[in-house]
Amino acid sequence: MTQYLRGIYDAVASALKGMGITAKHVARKPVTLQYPDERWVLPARFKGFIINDTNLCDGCLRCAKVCPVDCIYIETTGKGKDRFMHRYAVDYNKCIWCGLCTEECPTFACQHSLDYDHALYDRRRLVYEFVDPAHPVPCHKERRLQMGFFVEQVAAAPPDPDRIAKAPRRADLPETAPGAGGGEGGGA
Amino acid sequence: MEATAIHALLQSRFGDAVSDYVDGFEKGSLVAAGRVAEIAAFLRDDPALGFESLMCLTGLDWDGYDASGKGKSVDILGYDELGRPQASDRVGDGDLGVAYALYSHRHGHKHALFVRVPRAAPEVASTAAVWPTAAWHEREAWDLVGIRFAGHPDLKRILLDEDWEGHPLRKDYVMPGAWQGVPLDGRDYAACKWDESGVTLPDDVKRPDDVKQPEGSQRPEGSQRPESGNQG
Amino acid sequence: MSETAAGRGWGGQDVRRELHSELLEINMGPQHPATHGVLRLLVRTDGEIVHGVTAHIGYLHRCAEKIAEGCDWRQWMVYTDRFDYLAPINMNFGYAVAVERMLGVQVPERAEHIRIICAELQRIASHLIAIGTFGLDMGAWTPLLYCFREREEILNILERLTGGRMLYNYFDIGGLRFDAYDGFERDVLAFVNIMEQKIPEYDTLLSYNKIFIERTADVGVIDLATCLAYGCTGPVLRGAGVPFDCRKDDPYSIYDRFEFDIPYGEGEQGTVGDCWDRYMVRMREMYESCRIIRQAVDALPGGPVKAEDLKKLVKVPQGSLYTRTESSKGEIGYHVFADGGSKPFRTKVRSPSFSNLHVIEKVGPGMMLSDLVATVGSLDIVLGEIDR
Amino acid sequence: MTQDRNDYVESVIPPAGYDPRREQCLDFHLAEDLAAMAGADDKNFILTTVDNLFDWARLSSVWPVTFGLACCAIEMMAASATRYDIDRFGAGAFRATPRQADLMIVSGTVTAKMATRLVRIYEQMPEPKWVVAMGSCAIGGGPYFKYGYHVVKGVDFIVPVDVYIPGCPPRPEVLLDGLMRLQDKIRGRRDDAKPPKWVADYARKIPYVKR
Repeated sequence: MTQYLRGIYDAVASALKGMGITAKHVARKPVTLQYPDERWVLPARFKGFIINDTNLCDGCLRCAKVCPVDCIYIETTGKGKDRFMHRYAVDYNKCIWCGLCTEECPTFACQHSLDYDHALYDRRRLVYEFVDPAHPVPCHKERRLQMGFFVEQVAAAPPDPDRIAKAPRRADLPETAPGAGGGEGGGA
Repeated sequence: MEATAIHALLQSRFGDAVSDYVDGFEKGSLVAAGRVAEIAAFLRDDPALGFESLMCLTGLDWDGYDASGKGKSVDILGYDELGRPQASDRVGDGDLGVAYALYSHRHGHKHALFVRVPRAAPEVASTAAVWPTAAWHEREAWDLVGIRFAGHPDLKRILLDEDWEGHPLRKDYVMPGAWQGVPLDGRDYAACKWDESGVTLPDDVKRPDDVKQPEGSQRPEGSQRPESGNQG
Repeated sequence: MSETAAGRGWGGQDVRRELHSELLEINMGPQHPATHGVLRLLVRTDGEIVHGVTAHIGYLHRCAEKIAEGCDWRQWMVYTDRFDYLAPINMNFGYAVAVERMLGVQVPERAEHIRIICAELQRIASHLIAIGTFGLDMGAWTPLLYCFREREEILNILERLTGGRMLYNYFDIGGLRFDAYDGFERDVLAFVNIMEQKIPEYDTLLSYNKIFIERTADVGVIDLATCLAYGCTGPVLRGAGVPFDCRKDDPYSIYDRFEFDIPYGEGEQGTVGDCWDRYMVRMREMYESCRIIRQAVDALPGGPVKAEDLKKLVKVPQGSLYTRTESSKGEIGYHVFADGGSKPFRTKVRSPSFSNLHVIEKVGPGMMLSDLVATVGSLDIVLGEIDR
Repeated sequence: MTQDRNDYVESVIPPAGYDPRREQCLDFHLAEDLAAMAGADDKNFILTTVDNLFDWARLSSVWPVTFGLACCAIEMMAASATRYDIDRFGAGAFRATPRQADLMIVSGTVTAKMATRLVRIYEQMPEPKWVVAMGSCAIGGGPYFKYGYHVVKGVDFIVPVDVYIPGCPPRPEVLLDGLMRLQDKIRGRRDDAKPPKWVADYARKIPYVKR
């Protein structure tokens, strides 16, 4: 009988102790993120959607080869200076955000963006095309120079994972976004 | 105990059943498929050996293994870019095999056993009575590689369903297109039709109405398969 | 317990005959809140008492071993992430160690230290989920929320480190993909300081709660002989009273440099090897992980994080090796067969939960149905790893 | 949580203009969608209002079924836990039975064996019901596309899917985003036609490349 009562006492006492801990949290600042209004501060290395800067891409196919799930489709024609890239697509039906392609890219063309929240209604739109088929991108450096593409070499240094953090902040950037207009993606 | 000593002990005890000493990254013995169970029982019960734990049991398909060490083994078949199963007319050959990794908590030593069986009649004596944990590992080896274990208490598929065709980890396995009305191949979804509810609908896709009662109902009466019970 | 198993009531009468009850086969899962994923337990029961359990697995069989034969050594690392998605780093660790041993690569010191910090952080994160969901199985909702709160902190650190929130792909063969960020040590130490204060809170909330003890002590006892026979490892084996841990007994990486204890079940609240013991082993392991992390952070050297003499396309020499490491669930082993090429010839994953779950068929009969839930919860299985 | 805010770059890069040609290139199904959206205008006023009321009720209490498959299920749990608190959208009541639920979040790889069960669970849900495919595996087989002999290459081959959530696994925020998209859809609004944010991001050029 005493054991029985003792058990009841223990149960109530330990439950109360637990509730005490919970009670401590009442006055705490809530940790909930008010998502659509307030966003999580992403780290510099965050692996978001892949973006390919076709101005820099020389169509070397390394990203497509290293991809474990074969989600990068690249189509090129021609050879040498006349090599053109007709298609650079990332299939998000397969992509697993592993970061192998961006690590491999010698020209920093293929990068992870910081964008991640993009739910949609049509799965077909998950194949992201980066090259306009009407305007294939020249792969060779000289040809790109000729056609007015941007070809500054940034590939010498090994990839720095903190590069995004070291980048100028938005406030430091000029008001009009550089390169939003001409030269982009298409031909000269 | 050294692996060579274990091998010598096994050889003196079992004679022909223990053939070669395997000296690679892991040390072990190549043993005869039919006598694995007795060898296993000896390995467990002998006080000097004391292998009370089976760490791992691996079923293998040696088809296309490049013995010269150049790594020119055969490529396996998969689905192509649009999800259609790839086909090939190559016929698999080469042995199947089982590898056991043993560990003794008592003595802290390891040993490996290797078994090779012909592809036509892959049968190995079951060690499930010696190490109960082998029961599931052997079921897995049967399921994925297709090695039969003689004397296994309940040898049936474990990961795949009972009516699955083929053994996927064989090197010549051709990917299935569908199973019980469930499409397993990919579709060219860019070419799919667009429904107003926002669903991509390939022409030959099974809608839920077609896949109704996908199992259970099709099974013969009185079968021991319990899946049909109590789900609906 | 054994009496009721035979269908006898507490008074000794044959309950089943009196009630005209028959054995009933019910499915627990694959969609069931208490099965921790898509496990299906086929329970033969007589109302409350379980007379037989059959585990049906394979509902998450994702063909990873087949895929291993199709991609090269480095690429398969991303699939190891997805085995135990609660502790991906531990899975990566095992695979990396397996391949490095076959290659004979020396991993740089800094990489080894960061690896161990990550692995132990991940172990804590995994145990937090184990404890939280175990509490949930026992009807305690609040601890789950606290556990997730602390886990989020770990995920924050790992996200800053690797760029991935849950699946990281951070380990590479021969080291790490990239170095730690500035302030990594500070973040880790700050977390460890908080974590060590939080563990007593969990103890008060859950471990020594009378109701929780009643639900878990003396329940689901798995004794040592069963553990060894069924190949149970990790907290299940340690809960049965054996301080066996691959980190100590089959050392890999640089775990032999650190001081830590192996907690094991002593039957404090009931029998040795009951659910409470297994639970408590995890709780105490979090302390030990904190200790290891402190030592690793203190000893963190500078230098490279990748072995330099390694080519991009790894080619592993011919041979086979079984390598095991200690994940949060137990012994994760990779039995790797290589034929000298750039692709693994065959890779078998010996997953801890696979063996740990098998034992439920042995210990299940004779339990009450609710105790079965407790036992499955205390085994802390992850289906991604069982089915692979 | 916030003390290190300055150490990290902002999560959102605001859209700073994008090339319309890019939009054309990306949204190759734009016209179909616009046509689908333009459809439902010829209804009776009162009935429309009642329908709106019902829709409002439905979208404010979308109850998902407890249906975790794989890795993404953990993120689904995280979304229902403290930090992301899915209850703010009225979708926190995870029901253990499909008969009380109207949303199925397919969170993880759908294998052949599970697909039959998934269809059964879907059938058990009362109308109206919605399906969200969460993560690469559920959307289209994901990493298991090439050699996945046991994996269904997209859950939309077996049940109709309303919203796709890319990610592997998606962050909990993306699940919430998907939930809001689903609410939009219940409301009858589908503004998927606008180009994703990252397009703007792309057009703005990557900040760490000097131009």
